[in-house]
Amino acid sequence: MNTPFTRVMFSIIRKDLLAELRSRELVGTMLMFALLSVLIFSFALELDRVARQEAISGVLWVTIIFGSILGLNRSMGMERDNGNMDAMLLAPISRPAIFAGKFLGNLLFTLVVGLLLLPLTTILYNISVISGWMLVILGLGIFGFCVTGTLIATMTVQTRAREALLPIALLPVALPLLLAAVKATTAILNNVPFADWGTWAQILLVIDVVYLVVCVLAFEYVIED
Amino acid sequence: MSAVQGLPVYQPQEAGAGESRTRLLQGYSVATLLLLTLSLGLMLAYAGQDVQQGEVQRLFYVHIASFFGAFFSFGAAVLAGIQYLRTRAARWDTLALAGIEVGLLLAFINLATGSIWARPIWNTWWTWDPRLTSAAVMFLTYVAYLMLRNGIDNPERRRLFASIYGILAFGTVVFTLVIIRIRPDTIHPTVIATQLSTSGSEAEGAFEMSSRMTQTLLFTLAVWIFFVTPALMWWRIRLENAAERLHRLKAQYLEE
Amino acid sequence: MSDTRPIIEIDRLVKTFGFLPVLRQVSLSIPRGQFVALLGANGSGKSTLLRLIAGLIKPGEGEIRVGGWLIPAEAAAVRPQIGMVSHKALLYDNLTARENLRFYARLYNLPADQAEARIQELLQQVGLWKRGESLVRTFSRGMQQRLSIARALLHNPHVLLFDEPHTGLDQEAGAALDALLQSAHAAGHTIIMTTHELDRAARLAERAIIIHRGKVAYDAATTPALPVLYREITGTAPTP
Amino acid sequence: MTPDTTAYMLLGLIVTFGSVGLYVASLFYRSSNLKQDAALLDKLKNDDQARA
Repeated sequence: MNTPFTRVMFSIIRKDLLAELRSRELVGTMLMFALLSVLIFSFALELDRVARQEAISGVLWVTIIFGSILGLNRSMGMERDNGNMDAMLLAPISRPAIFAGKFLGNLLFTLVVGLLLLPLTTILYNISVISGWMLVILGLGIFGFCVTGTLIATMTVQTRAREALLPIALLPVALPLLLAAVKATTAILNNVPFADWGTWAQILLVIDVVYLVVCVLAFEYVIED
Repeated sequence: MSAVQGLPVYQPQEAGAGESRTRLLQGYSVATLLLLTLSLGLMLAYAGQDVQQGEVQRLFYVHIASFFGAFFSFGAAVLAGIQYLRTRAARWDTLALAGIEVGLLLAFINLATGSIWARPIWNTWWTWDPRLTSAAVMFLTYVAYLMLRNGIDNPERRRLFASIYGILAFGTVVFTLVIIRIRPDTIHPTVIATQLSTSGSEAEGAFEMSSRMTQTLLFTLAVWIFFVTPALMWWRIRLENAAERLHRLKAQYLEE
Repeated sequence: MSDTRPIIEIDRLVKTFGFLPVLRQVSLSIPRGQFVALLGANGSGKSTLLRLIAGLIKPGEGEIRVGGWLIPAEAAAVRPQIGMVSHKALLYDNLTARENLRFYARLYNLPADQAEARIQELLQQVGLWKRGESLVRTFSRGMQQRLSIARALLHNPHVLLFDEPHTGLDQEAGAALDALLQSAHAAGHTIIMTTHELDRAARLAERAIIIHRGKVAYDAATTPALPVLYREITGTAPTP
Repeated sequence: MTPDTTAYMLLGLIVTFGSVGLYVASLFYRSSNLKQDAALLDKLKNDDQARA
């Protein structure tokens, strides 16, 4: 499959991966933040075993979300700082392909952080959080968050406040996702049967699809000058 | 001064048209004031007192009406945002801005009356109930909209981004409406019959509505949705138009 | 395609930012292969004009045609024809010179085998063949600018737009850039360059256009007397 | 037994109509600021004409 769309999309992903391998700026900071966040939560909440069981899904998602905000700012800032976004817009390529490339890059980095976070919390909190369903929910939640995040970060890097504005603009919009993801995660950790929490997974899926459509449509507008 | 596409050149309105529009707005505002007073009268004197909750139950009419007022003005902002993206006419963005500012006011009234009602009934000003939380987040989303607007200097870009964010932000409004269905553990009462939720059993502070109460509610809803909200938005739009006109004059002056 | 038709035709172009008119009724016609220096004070609208021609921003009113295609409606047909160098590098700091060029080669859909040869050729042309594997962040400003030019030339566009390419360059790097510009001009490219340096403009370009307060205030062949003319028209010295 | 919650009702009404009132006041305030600015602009223009 090598259409102009996929060519551009994979070029952008490859470029982001390559730059990341060179500098390790993005995943490095995100991981460091995630580690610190998990540690600080465990100190601050003084969690005993029962409390941990209850709080862990919230800790997990808050960490992922703030970590990914760090990454999103970096990733979109990279395109703005040296005017690379202009260079991409000058090229004869489709705008949705640019969105797809940047989005999938962000998704990949956040997934890496999310996946590394699972064994980390398993060890630090002494609760096994790794399971098949867990990975599915993690994927769905991060997917939706990165879709909206890529769109909104593209906007906020063009404002005066830049980095500071991304969490303010993004968190409220992502709240429905966060709620569904946390609910599903808590249910999984408490070994609730799928029939009882499956709705949450469906809701996540629906929100993902809706956000994907809206964000792809809106992206063309936010990159024009 | 040449005509510039996309930005309608300011032409001083023909005195007659402008004046008659002003008079219409003034009449509308007076009608709004009268109807608002009437609805207040109905609320206090016509609708009976709730036996379990006492006088505070009367806040419920304003509480519901302001939510739906906010719903409609935020909804207007979504439609205006879509229209702006299609036509790039600044007036649509002005409509969206007015809708969101007025919507914020109404959402604030909704939160405040809810909180004041909750104090005697739930014995707390605030509780982290899903519906309350999502209503609060809805409010904050639109505050974020204003912050995003303020952060962008280029007017075209500001209108563009604001339109898109205004559309995205409506997600939280929908979320607040549907959350009682997907989170049956809310303690927020569902009084309106159309809300076919099963959550009534868990709700604390629910009450039976008499027919007088229903009439009062419908009247108050109509007044807030069709009068208070549009009147405020209309004034806000006029203010924004005046500000734009002044900006234009300033720009022209600096030109010369 | 007939060579007699001007490559760039601009007709009564108007652009405003908010209520501030940046360009008012600018009309220009640039024939194929011409080297044009676009002069004017900061905020006179010359960079905006360049970005409009590149299709990066949309015109308010009036028409821009490049090679007969209307911008922005038919921008897709124009994009392969345009290469741009701005005062920002438009390069990724954490990629090597070669990787940067490879990335843009893919965006412009150059076949992989041709791309490698082309990249090699360009790196030689801009004098960076030894630094092909170094990260761009280790480059000096002058080297970045040269690589930026290689990037703009990659897909062999006919029209080259330069926005203040000499900013931040020392004398030596500036001279190297001049040589590059001259060879591109000799190779038949149409070049439009904004600059503050009138002497340089007079030396390199065939034609000078002075934009003053959003209008074309002067448009003629370059002469050594350009600095004097410039002062007369704008009432200011041409310092950046 | 009906509790006496009149005070809360009054508080709610005050907050409701108070915030609507404040909003209307802010509209007036902003528009009067605009009028001042417009007057200043007119004055500047007239001064310029006088000087010319």
